[in-house]
Amino acid sequence: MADFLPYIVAKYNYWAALVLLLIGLYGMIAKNNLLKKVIAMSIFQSAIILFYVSMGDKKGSTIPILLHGHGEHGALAIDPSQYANPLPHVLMLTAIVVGVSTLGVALAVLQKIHRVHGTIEEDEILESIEE
Amino acid sequence: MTAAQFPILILIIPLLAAFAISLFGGRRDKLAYGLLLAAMSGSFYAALQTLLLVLETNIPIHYRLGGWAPPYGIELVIDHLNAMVLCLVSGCALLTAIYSLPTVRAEIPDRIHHYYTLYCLLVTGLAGMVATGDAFNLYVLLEISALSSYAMLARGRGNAYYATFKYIIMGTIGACFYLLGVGYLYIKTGTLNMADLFRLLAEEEMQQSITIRIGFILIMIGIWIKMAFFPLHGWLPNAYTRASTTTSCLIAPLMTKVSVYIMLRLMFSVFSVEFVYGVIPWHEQIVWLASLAIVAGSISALAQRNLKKMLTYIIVAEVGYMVGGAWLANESGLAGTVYHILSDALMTLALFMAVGAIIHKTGKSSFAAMEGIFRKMPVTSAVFVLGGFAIIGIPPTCGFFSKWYLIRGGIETGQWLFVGALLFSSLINAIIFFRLIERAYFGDLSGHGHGPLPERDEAPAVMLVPMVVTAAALVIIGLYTSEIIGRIVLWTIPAGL
Amino acid sequence: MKKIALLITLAVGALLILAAEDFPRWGDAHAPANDYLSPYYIEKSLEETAVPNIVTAVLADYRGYDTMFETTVIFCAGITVLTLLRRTQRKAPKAVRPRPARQGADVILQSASRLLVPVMQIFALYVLALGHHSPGGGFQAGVILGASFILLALSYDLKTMLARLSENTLLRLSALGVIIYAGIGALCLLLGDNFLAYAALKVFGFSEVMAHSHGILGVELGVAVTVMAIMFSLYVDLASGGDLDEGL
Amino acid sequence: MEQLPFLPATPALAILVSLLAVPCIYLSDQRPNLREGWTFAAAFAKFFLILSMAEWILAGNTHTYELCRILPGVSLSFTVDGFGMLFALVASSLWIVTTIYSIGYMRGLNEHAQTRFFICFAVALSATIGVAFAGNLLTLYIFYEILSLSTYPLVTHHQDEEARSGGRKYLTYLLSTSIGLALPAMLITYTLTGSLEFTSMGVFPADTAKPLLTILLLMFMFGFAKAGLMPLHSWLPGAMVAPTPVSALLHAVAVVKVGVFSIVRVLTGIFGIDLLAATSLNTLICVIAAFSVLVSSLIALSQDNLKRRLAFSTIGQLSYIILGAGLASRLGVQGSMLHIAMHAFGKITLFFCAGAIFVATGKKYISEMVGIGRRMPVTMFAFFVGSLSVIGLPPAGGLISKWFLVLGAMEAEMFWVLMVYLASSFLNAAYFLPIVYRAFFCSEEEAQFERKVAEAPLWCVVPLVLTAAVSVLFFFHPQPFFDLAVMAVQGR
Repeated sequence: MADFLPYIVAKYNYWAALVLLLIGLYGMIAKNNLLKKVIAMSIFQSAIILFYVSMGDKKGSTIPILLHGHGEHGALAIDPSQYANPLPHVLMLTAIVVGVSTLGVALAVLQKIHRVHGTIEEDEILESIEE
Repeated sequence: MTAAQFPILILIIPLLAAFAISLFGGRRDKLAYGLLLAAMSGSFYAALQTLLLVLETNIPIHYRLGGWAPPYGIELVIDHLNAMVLCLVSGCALLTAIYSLPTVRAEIPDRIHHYYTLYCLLVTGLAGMVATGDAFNLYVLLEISALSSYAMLARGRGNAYYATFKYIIMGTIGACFYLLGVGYLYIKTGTLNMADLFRLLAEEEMQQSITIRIGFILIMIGIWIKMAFFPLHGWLPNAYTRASTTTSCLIAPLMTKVSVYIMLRLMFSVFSVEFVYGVIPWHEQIVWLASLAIVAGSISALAQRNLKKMLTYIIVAEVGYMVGGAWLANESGLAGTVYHILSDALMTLALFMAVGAIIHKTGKSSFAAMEGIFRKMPVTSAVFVLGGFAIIGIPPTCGFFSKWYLIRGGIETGQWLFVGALLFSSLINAIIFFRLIERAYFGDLSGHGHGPLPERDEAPAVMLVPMVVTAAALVIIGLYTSEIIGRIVLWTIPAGL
Repeated sequence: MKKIALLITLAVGALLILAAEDFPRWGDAHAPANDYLSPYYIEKSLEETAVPNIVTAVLADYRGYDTMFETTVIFCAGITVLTLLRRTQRKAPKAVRPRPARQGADVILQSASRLLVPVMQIFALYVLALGHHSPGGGFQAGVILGASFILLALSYDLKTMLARLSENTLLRLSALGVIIYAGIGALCLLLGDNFLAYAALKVFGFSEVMAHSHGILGVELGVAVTVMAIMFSLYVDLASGGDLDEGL
Repeated sequence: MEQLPFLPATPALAILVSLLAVPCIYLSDQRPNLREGWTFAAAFAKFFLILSMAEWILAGNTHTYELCRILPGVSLSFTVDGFGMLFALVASSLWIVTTIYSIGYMRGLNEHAQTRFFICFAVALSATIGVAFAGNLLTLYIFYEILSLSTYPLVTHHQDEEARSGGRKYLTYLLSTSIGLALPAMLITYTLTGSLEFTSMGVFPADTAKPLLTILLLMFMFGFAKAGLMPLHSWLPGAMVAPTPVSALLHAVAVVKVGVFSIVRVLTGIFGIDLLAATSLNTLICVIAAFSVLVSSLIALSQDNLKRRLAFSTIGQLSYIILGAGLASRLGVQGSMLHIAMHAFGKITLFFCAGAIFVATGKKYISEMVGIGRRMPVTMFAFFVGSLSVIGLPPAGGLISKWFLVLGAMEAEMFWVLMVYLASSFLNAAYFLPIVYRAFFCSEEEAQFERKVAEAPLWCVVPLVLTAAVSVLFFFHPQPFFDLAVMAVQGR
């Protein structure tokens, strides 16, 4: 038990992402309302983004933009431990964009479904398909 | 520009063509069509040149994007395996592009140029996934191909929206699992380049790390969802059945095959033989699952009364072939899988094209459409028959030889369940296709063949030519099996197997 | 269904909890993720690309290939939504519209947005231009620009806005942005270097490092144009259900 | 090495020549005479190509031609040896005769889709010769499958409900056995031994486990279901819905003999006679084949449809051949190879007769043929000669092969097999001779035909007289086939 708490605390960024991820996953599978599924999908993607970004963090570091970046100081010694890891940020910028795009497409399809079936409840759609 | 630039041209030509079509294609359909053909031909030419280059030197081509050395920049790595798959992707895309115009005009009344834009983007995405040597770049391209395929599938015949929506949800779960898995690899290794990951993951500490193992499992599940591996296949049949003809001709042969390629790539270029078959002790169980996939897919296909839906279930079974072959953990099985990527894509393409032409001409997609087709559309039905023979695995079509290797792999490892499943599915396929051929041949159930004969009403030449080419390829590739196995497939077998 | 979903979720959860066992501590500067590639980027980006904002440098140069496809993804989403929702020949008029019709013009709203929009747009250009030195860049600028148009469309109405920025223009702009990006890459190709290797741009008289810097600016511009156009186009299509008659 | 007196690629050409005729036949769809001209040209070309190799083979040589390496380690190759040559000669010479006959038959009945008929026939013959010359098991399997598929349109030629169910049964039996049994057996063999070449020593190492060998043996024997071994025989009577030329050539010669040929090839070339004898697996083969011989003969007795009776007789005769190979003695194998040729000529005569009767009178049932000898004396005399050959009575070729089979049984000291041969010969006589007897000798009131000679068209009668004559000729002059069979056996 004594080891357990530090273990939990040491990775709490991860636990937060995990909880969000599971909420999203559950929602995507279980929800009957398609719009809620889309929302869950967004939560799911955000959880992964959170996970990535948090792993690039370093204690006591700042954003990855070089201080004194211009002028004659430019080439002065740079200490990598001062700056957060830029790579996860880059990756997640891409992932955010992908997420937004997927969301847009999903919403468009959803509008179409609503127009065709008159509902966005999954069970009602299935009924109307069977008819 | 030199020969060294061919790898990137495979992707860039369709990409730029996509924008060109969206800008200028709106004026006339023919212009959009012409641009599409030009782009696909260019891409195919570049892919062929790349393949020849690889075959000549037998060394993988590394192409540094932006000139940055990996692992800092992104690179394309083209070896025997993906050179072959690239040719396959661009070749199938070219054939489908030629084939597309009549059906697209009939089924997609407006905004053909946007449809063709998406077509190009999809091809770019698929080719990019195959060519890349970077795990995260793979994700981005996966999403491009996914998004464009959502759009193409949704513009299907009748009510395709609900099926597409399910596909979006499943596809996103798959892609996110993959992304999460890559995150796990990144957190332990700090790199995203595949070769670099391979080097770092070979270390003893990494081999034992539970994070890496679970990362691997997540990646595999993600890819399996994407390739519709049983029991994660639920989204595929509905989505593909309702798609328009050209869409299904493009997506059905390529999507699952590219996913299988990605699985192989990740198994052997990111992880290693020892890790995949040694550290993860489940390869036997996965082969059992694959056998189940084959049996379930075949039986479901047998139960269908709609041509396209039947074909989609055959795809589910074929995915089982390839996953099973890859996890047999021996050379024959893997060679069979790689060869089956090639042959299955072509036979699926031939069948979807033939069925598309039949639907185009008869307006029906149920089995009733097949009645008397032999007289009405002799060439189309010949293609259909040949494609069916390849699926059943009748020599000398290429389907026989891939099955040959897969069964041999099963026998060598003693996976009798898998061998049985393969034979079972061959028999079921034989029943399925001969039932259809019988209908096509005899015509109306009550007729005696001496009544008035149906008029000959063949599909237009633009549809026939690619169909015939594909069907011919089935036999030609079958006859050149030994060449293909020797010069390409055996090079893809990782060391240590 | 709910039970199955719960079961799957719990199984995945258990798997992910297990995976956490040999994670590095949060914020550990010497975790592999922070210790392998990132020091190179942090130390070398200024030297090699003259861009102090490391994220920008990595985004648009080291991993510029990713970003090009990311822009393509947006373009693709725009086209997708458009093809899904828009039909040139509509067969049946739309069913019951849940939205109440707008009564008259809202003076306060319109005046405020007229004041705000120029500021937003200038700020967007600033964000774009200063992406090298501070948080910002093509995506951010594009989103702000897009937001300014959406604001206009909200406070006036969709038709007024579309009269100024028509659907076709939006489409052309969105394609144009990606063409700028891919075109710069292809230009490098034509100049004899690899795709997206900005160093080739030094034929225009820059030093190699500055060629990288300008190359990055160029592609950021492309990104901004596409993102702006697609942002607004997504809004237009989704808000009007594809009819382009009235917005929210 | 001596100079080859023919092109090295001749075996491949002999196979291809009828495929080359296919487009020609297709294009001359509207001109029947030209179309049949192409078929004749192909048939003669094929026959002479094969004949050109015969002398070389008879001189005791074999010839191998490798077309391409289709898989690493296995090539698409053709080997011409005594056994293959024997079979190829029989099949190709009978194709010429059958072509003459089918022209008479098809035009006589004004059948539909004749072009398709001739195309499929040409493809089927290609496949048959391919099997005959196959240099390894994979090549054999490939042509075996092509034969199954190309004959399907022939079986279902009439396109009615009966043809449909016959065709369905045909494919179900042939495909499911070849895919389900022969293919895995071949793959297991390849995995175990790494070779699919036919060698007289067999490919299996001497220490292969006997249960495994037994299973493989059974898989091969039943996998090549074209041989009609019971209980996988019922496709053959079903396939009798086909037009008679098809039944005659394919179901008396090409298809069924391909099945038997494949089994004998596998027994002699993959297992090796010595291995079979050493592990006494040959007894198993004999038991299965003997069962088939007796049961099918008994069933044949009860059939009233002439073609069905002939079909069951064929099943029995095919099992003779397997039984001969199963004796695992030199003379037995020799006899079974000879029987392929002898039975082919005898049985094709019988089928031709059945077809001629159908063309001339429209009768199918034996009970309706009382006194038919008055009307069609030539046909029924040929029928008599054919029956003699199948029963194994002088002066017809059937006696020769049966003689060697019996000698083989004695050499192998399996006297019960001898009894089987004798018993079945009696049964053969019992189901054939009454037909002939009733055709000629019956009282006036029983006779269903008038005393007026009205034979089938000349195109039909000439071939059947020809084959009957050849059957008799073989009795007096069996030398070439005899030599080929001796060589095929001594090759080991």
